[in-house]
Amino acid sequence: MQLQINGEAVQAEDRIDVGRLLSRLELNPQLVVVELNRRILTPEDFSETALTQGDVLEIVQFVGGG
Amino acid sequence: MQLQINGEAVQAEDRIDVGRLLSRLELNPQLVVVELNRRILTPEDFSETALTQGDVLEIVQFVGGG
Amino acid sequence: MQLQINGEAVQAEDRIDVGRLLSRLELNPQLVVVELNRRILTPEDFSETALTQGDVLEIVQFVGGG
Amino acid sequence: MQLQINGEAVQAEDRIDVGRLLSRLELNPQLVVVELNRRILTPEDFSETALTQGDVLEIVQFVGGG
Amino acid sequence: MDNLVIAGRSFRSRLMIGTGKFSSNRAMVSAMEASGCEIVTVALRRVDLANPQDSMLQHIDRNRYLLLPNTSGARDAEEAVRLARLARAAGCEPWVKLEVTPDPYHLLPDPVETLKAAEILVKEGFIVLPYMPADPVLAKRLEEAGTAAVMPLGAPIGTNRGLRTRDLLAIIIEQARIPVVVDAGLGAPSHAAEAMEMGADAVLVNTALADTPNPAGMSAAFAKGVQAGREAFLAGLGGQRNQAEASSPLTGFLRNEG
Amino acid sequence: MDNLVIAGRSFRSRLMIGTGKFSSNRAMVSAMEASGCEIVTVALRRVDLANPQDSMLQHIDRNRYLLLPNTSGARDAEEAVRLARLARAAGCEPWVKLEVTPDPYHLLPDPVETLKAAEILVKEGFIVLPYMPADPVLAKRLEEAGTAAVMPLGAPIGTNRGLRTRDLLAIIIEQARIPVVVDAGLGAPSHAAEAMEMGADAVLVNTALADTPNPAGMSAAFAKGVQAGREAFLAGLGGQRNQAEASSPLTGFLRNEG
Amino acid sequence: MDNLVIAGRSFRSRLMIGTGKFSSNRAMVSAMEASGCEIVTVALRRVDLANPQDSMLQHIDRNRYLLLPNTSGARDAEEAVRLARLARAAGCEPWVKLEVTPDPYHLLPDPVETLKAAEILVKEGFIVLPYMPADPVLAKRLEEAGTAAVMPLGAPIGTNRGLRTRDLLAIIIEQARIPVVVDAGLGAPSHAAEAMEMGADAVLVNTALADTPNPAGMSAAFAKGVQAGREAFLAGLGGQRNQAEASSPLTGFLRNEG
Amino acid sequence: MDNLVIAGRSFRSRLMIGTGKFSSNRAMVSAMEASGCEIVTVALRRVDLANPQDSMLQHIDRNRYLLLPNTSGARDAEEAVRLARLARAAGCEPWVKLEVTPDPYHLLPDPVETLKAAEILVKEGFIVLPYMPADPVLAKRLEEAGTAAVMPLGAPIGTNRGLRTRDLLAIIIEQARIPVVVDAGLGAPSHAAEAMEMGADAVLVNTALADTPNPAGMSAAFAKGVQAGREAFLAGLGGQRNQAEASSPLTGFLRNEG
Repeated sequence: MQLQINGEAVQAEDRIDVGRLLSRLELNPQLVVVELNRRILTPEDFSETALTQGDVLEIVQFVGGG
Repeated sequence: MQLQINGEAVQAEDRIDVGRLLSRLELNPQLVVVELNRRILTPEDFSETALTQGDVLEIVQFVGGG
Repeated sequence: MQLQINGEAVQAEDRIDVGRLLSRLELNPQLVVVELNRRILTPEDFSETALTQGDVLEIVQFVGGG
Repeated sequence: MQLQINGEAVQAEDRIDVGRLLSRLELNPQLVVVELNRRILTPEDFSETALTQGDVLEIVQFVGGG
Repeated sequence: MDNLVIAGRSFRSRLMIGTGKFSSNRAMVSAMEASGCEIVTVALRRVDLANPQDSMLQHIDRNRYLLLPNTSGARDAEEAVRLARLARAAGCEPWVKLEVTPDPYHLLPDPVETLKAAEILVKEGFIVLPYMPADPVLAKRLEEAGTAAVMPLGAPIGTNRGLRTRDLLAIIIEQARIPVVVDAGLGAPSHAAEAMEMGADAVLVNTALADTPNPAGMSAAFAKGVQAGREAFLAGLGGQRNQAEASSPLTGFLRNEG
Repeated sequence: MDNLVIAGRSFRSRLMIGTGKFSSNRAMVSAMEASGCEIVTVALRRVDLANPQDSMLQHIDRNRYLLLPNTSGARDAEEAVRLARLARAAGCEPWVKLEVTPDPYHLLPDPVETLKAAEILVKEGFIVLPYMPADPVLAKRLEEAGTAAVMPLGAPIGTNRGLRTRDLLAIIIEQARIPVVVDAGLGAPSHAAEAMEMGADAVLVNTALADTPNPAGMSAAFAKGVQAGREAFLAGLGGQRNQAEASSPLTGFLRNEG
Repeated sequence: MDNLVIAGRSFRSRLMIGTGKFSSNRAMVSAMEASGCEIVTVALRRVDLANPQDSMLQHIDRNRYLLLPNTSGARDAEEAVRLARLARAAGCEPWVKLEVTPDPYHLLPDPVETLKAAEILVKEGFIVLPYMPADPVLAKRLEEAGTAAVMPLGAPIGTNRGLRTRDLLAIIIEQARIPVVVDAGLGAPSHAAEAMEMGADAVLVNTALADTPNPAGMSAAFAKGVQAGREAFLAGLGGQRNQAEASSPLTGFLRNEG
Repeated sequence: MDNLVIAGRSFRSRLMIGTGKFSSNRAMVSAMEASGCEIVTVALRRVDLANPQDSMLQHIDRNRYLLLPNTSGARDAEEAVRLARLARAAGCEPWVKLEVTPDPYHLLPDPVETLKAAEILVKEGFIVLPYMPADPVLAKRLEEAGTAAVMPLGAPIGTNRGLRTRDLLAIIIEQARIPVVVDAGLGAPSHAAEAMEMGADAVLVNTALADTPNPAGMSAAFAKGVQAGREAFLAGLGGQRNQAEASSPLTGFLRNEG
């Protein structure tokens, strides 16, 4: 199925959950924040949140800023 | 009857109209603006507007300002 | 005899030497500088320098300054 | 003979006077000032002043300046 | 002709003057005439019933000067709108210098209420010239709201301190597509000239003209200062250098170099 | 009439201009005419024998402009005196703008050599206007030496930075009994206006007039700036305040106070 | 102890630092340590899926430094609120440096959207420190909206120009009942010291620390500058005089006065 | 170690302090100690025979502080030389802060007499630190005359106005091969820090330390300000920009650009 992550179309296996998606993307769940269809997820939600075709995700992290 | 003009209580004869009030107050109707109970009057209205007990008037004019 | 010290006329006994003059004036010879007739004296000179009528002395010391 | 004009060696005919020198150099005597061996000449002197071997001249004029 | 154009109306003078604080109407008029101004601001106040003054309007030639009523005294958008409407009812053209100054001590403009009032007044057909902080983002928002100009402050009103908001005025001028009129704090012709050199379209001056032994003389001086700055801006000013540069030639000296 | 008087000679204009660095004689003359100036500085240089230029003198109306030769290029008093004498020999009146600038990079005046040269030239009957650092004590010493004016610098020459020596210029002006002509660094009419507002008697400008696409326009702008500053000085400027002061009345608002 | 207290939390250091633009995480950490700061700002950005970077969080000791997430990039209140919520979800304490900068060129704050976002975030329990124009009226409105501090700008961000909004900062400080943190434009320790001398409660610096060959050295220098300014403010600075005043006695000279 | 070296002698502190105008010797000593200074200036005056004061020397630890006698009160070179000789006779090391100030109102230094006195005193073996106008050419001439340092003024003494001669100080610093000590007018730690950031080698402060409710606190503040400026100078300050520059990344926003 197709997801939109950070503005880009990304192919992912059906019914993948957010936790697995992050490991596929080699991202440390402790160090990112995930917004699914404009709703912010807590780390606890990651493994229980299955994604479906067309879901829109924002995955953000802290960077240096003034 | 009693009117409130520019924040002060003023005694006036019953049913006086605005035009007559202005002349009583020795004010030039061409040089002031009158607001009656928060509604702005045009000079034409002055003579047709009879006042009643408790009316609130603001009578303003231009002064020097920056 | 009369001396001029710091611009003022001062009476002193004849042939007084500078050292004695300073003690008369209750000044610590270690903490002042003495100029006699425009010539600077060293502390050693004080006791050997006898003054004569009309001598002009400047006696100065350090004060706070920027 | 050789003259030094404005710091440069210049060949000129013997006994040339300043007036003639200026015309040779195509300079308007009204618009320049001439210093001969550190002495300033007046325009009247020009034709009467014969130059000799080794004379040092400065020929200057006004230019724009602040 | 290098005219100032506001809301489609053309003015030869780029100096607007405020009519407050003059020692007499005569002094005020002499300043107006000497300044060559075409726009003068006025304020609205309650008539003092105890002793009504003759109106200063009688002293101002309405054919020669555009009256620009201000909303001074307004502490929020509602009061400002009310004053603007009263001014229009007084027979003024619908021009208004919008002022919203909640703080009576520093008399600085409120950005939020000023924008709110501007939006209302523009809808009601007013030609709005808002007095504002030297805030480039607010200037763009007022422009988008349809104001005819912006009037950022150079320094707190009446201080005569000049362009204390210089860096931000420069950005406002660079970004504006409507006239920028620098208002408040201009205490000397050199201040007005500097504003114009930066590219401001006009300036408004009051205190410096009222608060002098010679209002007419000072007004003539400001008029020249504004014109000087404008002409320099049009001619093209050179930039500043950190290193000196000779104004006389660096060759041809009376010595033989090396 | 508010004239500038130097060495008993009276001038209507308080703007002197330097003739260096103009792109052409035509540009120079257009600036002179637009500025309304009556005094122009010039420099003396060796004729280039290889290709003699026509003299700029042919372009300057000597009846209209007083030629003020400078001693630019002089590194000490002796060189300055020599240049002054040459200028006089060229038929100029004995006026000289004394410049002694040993450092070719910053072109700043040497206080000691300038004073020494001034003393010599005054004795020789010159009317001496010394370019000098903004040094109040030196200004008094030059005045005592008999100079006709002092020309303290606002900023290093050609920098266009304005009155970077403001505080010291104010003291020079306060103490001087001869005209103070602010020279060097004036890059905009607002700078010239500020100098005049402070009480300077005149200013000299060159780089800012030569170094612009429009010398005539810029010169006219400076002329107005100088006049603006002068008139403001005569009218009497108000001081700066740290606290705002309303320009509209603080009473008669449309509300009932307390 | 003279501590900075924001929202009831006490800090020994009055220097906050931004973590942007450092050449490396090592340089950033060295600056943080040398500065003695206790509050550091960070930004939120999308992970680059193509090449995920290791998070800078791993380099910051959360027990030592309070992370102050900013909302940089937000063009309006809604975007700012969204970023603040994401930052909190990332496990930060609910502190936020509110930034709303619609203009990508000058990055100046939007007064209206900043106030709107502040009202929302305060209601949601955030401790809000808004970056704002040097606008005293807006500062009061933000204070009334419940922000924990205000962060007026000294000059446009990254310009290193110092306190170009000096006069207005002074009014903000005089009126504020919450801490005033001067942010943006501080390019040298003298700028930070001046802000503190004026009575600012703290300053935030980033560019000047990141943009130097020696971030640790510069951070130590700023720390001293902040402390110097603070101590001078507490000791009580003398005012400026226009007239000189001798620092040595004016009597007792070696001469006999008339 | 980053020491200040004058005439071959090394100092850890770059803050010199003047001992004038303190409310008491106790206050003076507390300031000296808090400042960490190693050089203090003193003046010479006639003893008042009517009521001789105890000497302030008794309060100054000569092993800890180098006494730098000034020639304050001297109106010309001769008086300055006389005072310097008296100071040396008093058992001071042959260091002298040379001051020649003919004008009792503004107390500004005389460039010509100062140079003349410097030449005499250097010949007599004095280590001469001349107080001088911010005059780059004079600074070079004093250096050539053999002075151990130059002490240009930031602003007239006692005014607390800071670096009003900034542009010229920068040239003096750029050209000097001897230490530059900025003296006079420094009214706040930010002023001292700015001088050091510009590359000055040291500063001398008096009025600002004496003229405060808390001399020790203010002296500690100045010490930090001097150190802050010095460290920033060594670390390398960034230049000023006219255009903002983001301190947070300009990519990775939560939106899909065009």
